[in-house]
Amino acid sequence: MNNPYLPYPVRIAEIRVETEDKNLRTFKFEFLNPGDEEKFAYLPGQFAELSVPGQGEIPIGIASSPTEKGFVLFTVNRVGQVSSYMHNMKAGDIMGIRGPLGHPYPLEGLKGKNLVIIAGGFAVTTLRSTITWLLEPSNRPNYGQITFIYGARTPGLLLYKEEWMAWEKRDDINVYVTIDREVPNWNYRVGFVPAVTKEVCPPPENTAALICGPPIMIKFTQPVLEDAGYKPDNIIMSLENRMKCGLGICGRCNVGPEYVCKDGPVFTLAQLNRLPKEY
Amino acid sequence: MSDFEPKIVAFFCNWCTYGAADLAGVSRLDYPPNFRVVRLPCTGRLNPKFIMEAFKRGADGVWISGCHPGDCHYIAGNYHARRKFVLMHQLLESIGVDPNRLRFSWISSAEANKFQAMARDVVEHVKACGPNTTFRKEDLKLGLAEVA
Amino acid sequence: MPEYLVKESGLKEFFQSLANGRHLLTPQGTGDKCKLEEAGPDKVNLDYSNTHMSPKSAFFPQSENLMAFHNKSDKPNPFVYQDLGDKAQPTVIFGIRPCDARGLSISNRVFQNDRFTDPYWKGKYEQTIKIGLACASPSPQCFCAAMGGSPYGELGLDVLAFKVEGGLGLKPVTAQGEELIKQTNAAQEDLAQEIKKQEAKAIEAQGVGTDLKPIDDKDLMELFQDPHWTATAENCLNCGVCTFFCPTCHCFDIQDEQSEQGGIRMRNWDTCMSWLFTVHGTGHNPRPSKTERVRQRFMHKLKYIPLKQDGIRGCTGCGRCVVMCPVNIDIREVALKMCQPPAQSQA
Amino acid sequence: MPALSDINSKIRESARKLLADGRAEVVIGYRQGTVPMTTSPMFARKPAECDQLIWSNFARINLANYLPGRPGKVALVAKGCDARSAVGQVTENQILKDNLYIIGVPCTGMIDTNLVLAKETRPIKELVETTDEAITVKGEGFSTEINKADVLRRNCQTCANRTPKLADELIGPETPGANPDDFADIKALLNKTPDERMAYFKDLIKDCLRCYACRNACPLCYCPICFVDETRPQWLGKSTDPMDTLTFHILRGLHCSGRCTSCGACETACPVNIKVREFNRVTELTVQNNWHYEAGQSWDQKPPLTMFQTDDQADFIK
Repeated sequence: MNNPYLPYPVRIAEIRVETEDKNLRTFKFEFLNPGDEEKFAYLPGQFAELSVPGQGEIPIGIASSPTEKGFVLFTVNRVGQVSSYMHNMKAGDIMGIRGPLGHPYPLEGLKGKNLVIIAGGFAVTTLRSTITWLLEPSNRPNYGQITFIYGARTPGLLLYKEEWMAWEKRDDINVYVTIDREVPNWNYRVGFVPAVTKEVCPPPENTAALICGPPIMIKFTQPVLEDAGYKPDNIIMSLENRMKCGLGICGRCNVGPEYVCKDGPVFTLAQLNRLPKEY
Repeated sequence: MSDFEPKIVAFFCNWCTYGAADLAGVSRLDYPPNFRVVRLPCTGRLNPKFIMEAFKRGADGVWISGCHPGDCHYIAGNYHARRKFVLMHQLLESIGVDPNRLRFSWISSAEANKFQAMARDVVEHVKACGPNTTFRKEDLKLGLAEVA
Repeated sequence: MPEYLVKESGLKEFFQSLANGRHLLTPQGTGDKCKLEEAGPDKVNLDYSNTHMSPKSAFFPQSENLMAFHNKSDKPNPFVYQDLGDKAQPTVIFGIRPCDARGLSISNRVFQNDRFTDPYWKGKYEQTIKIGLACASPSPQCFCAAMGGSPYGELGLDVLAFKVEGGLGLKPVTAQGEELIKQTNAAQEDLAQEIKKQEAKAIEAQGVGTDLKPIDDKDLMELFQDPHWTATAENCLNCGVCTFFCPTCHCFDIQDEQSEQGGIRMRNWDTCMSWLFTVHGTGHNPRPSKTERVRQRFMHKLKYIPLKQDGIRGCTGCGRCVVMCPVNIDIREVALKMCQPPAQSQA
Repeated sequence: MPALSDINSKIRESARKLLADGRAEVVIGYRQGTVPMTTSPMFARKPAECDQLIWSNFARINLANYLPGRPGKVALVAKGCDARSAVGQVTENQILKDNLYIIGVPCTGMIDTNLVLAKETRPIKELVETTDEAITVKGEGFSTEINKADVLRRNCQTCANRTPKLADELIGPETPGANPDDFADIKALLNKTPDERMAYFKDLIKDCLRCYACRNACPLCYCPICFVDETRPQWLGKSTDPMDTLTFHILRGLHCSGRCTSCGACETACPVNIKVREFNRVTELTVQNNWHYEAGQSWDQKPPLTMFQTDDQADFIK
């Protein structure tokens, strides 16, 4: 029987420092055992438990897209024991990943729709996965207009710079990158995500919004979308809670009867409106 | 047991015993190397959980040393610490920790000779106690063939 | 399936034959010392109200090693976690009260949920034959009937045993249970009417309590937002006793520990009463005070689990939390508050 | 000693008056528990609610536990030990003295349910009578009278402070204290070998579930984050490892030293009947021997670990 607690062993292939405060690093993992990559078949929006032997596990959204073969990417913020330990690990070190866990963004059901993708800070990870997947030539024709709004406090805290700069040059995605306050030599937008959203978000007809960001951003962006006429069914969010098992068993990540790990982390606003705000 | 070399965790006040250890070294005073020193700003900083952590992880002895009463860099840190020491000493002894495993001393930064003597005394007594087998966390049984 | 009877004189032989190469756990000791333990078949206590702790630890130990790794670079697979297995062994447990058996079946649907199967639980659950002992005489804290169970309930059991004049009646519930009974000295005997009679009497003695249907009917958010929770939680100490003793509490923490040669990953019982249970890495806590945590526990038992498990309540009425709670928070009183319209529940 | 019912009515009368006068916004007392031999803490805010307040042989939990950080004026129904805990909390600045009103109940000791269950091992269904001398418990086919003196909690057997001397009012006449704890068993223990002592304490806590009910029931344990819940670093493993468990009890013993009033709430709360107080008794003995201090005996004394004398004795420090 497949043991869902047992991580797939992986080797750290590459570590990239993402932000100027060095608190975010992107880890590129390669599976040690042939065949594990197929078993780890995932879709954008899912997460995995990163397992450091002897230290513990942390649930992290998958930043790579299933269209990128041969590796998986995770961007990890230095917060607790495991993530701090990971920040001191080197390329070549062995650890584990367990998953994929949770449900992906419902991209299959969103076919034919316009998408507005709103990200704040380092919560952009699974949305990077989503956009990479959407821009794949075999997937792109299935969707309408794609708008990407991405904000961070300062330019140095924006992740995946090369990628969004490349997306910006394309004509099949509208990219709006913003920072909180004006700084010299900044050629993109200045202002908070809700304000930018208000200005650039497409009309709600046949459009769905995917949002991932800090609670304060979500708190102020959600009314902007609702005012613009977005239905709660079409506002799709990804939640976070403290997790351990990732399998809907250990009991701590529940929001009402739903486990963020097993039944989420992706919920529509319509679903969340019927649930306690315990996240 | 004669070749038993104990592991001793030492908590030294930065302003006195730590300096005494330095001076002993500079003065080429010979003392046993069984200590892993943790430098504290003052013995008043010593939380009882530090002692427990040391023993739990298998230390054979713990040695705590600070400034003589009245000489505290922070005026009263070691007076407060002294009361805590009385409690820790009494409680751990009552629970069955050999008092020779938990030692306290006052050594000023000038007392390199006292440091040397005390270091020898601590090691000698911990050696006499033998390895710490009862007041520590047991080694994990991994249950793996590779390290059976 | 037909019922069976073991005469009082044959009880020792019966327990011996139950073991038959398997581990046999039976109720041992009296009062709050009563435990399900492996011991001689002649010391089985059949007059206990219930075991001190629920039988969940036989399937879900308080601390269980899941996997291990070693750090020897010259050996195969360094730093790779390897499964330590479920350590399940063929076992018979005699003397699980019907409330606790019901609890096991509820936990079983969590450990083997719609998406994942917990192999450590599954192995032990499937290798254990569960023989219940019906409760002819309820204790003051008993309320299984009010929660939809019965002192003679069969859910989660392979065999239901019940005391009869001069011996022990046995009612097989599953084929596995019947198979086991056939290997013992129990003889077929028609006791169907006897069980019905005893069950009716036992339920009457317990008193059915108030109908808790209003909780099922009320909307989740209405129950959640009800103002009574502050008062309900006010005397809670936020210890974890209720959760540790509860037959359906299944929450755990996963922890890694290291040694010189490697390390293990283990799981330990955890409790939703703890601040640490839900606190985020950022310091934000979705359930920051005891009010939210107490609400979580009762909502989980009485609303969330029924929503997820076809209406079956997550409390089985064993009453352990009622007795063990240092401040006697009684889930029956809480359930009544949840039943009331908001205006009255504040009083 | 007045009958329990007289005490009940006096507590209620006092509580009603305090609420009506605005002297207290809430009266913290006991109400009848829902199963035999239990009480439950209750918070009376309206005079009508005061009718539920009771006194009992089972009023064991220390209600001072609910005081730290509580805003507003509060009245507390308290035994001798509980009142001392409340006084201790005032000296530790956990609650303002002006906000606290102690309804002191001279106590005659509380009953240890575990001792009752040891005396009457058959399933008890009902507590039919409870007086200051004896209780009668009933089960199927039996009714047993048990002398209160035989089933008193250990801490109550050696309680010299049964009357809450610093209470704002006393419900009924003072009660005589028992002979104080002479720590004879602790002293005897010290005469054993270290290995025997270690074995004794390890055996004492072998059933510990790490539920922390002792900590949570303790009026001294009000730290916002307990050391067992600290994660960086994490001082204690979360399994039932004996050394981790022992560490918890040792450190809790140290944290409570010079502050414990032997109220026994920890032992009452313990679901597996561990004599948790043994650790506190060792430290209390040390505190009494060295600094002649007893917690909660005056409003203005400073706890021994917040102060020092320049000539404190500590011969073991070389």
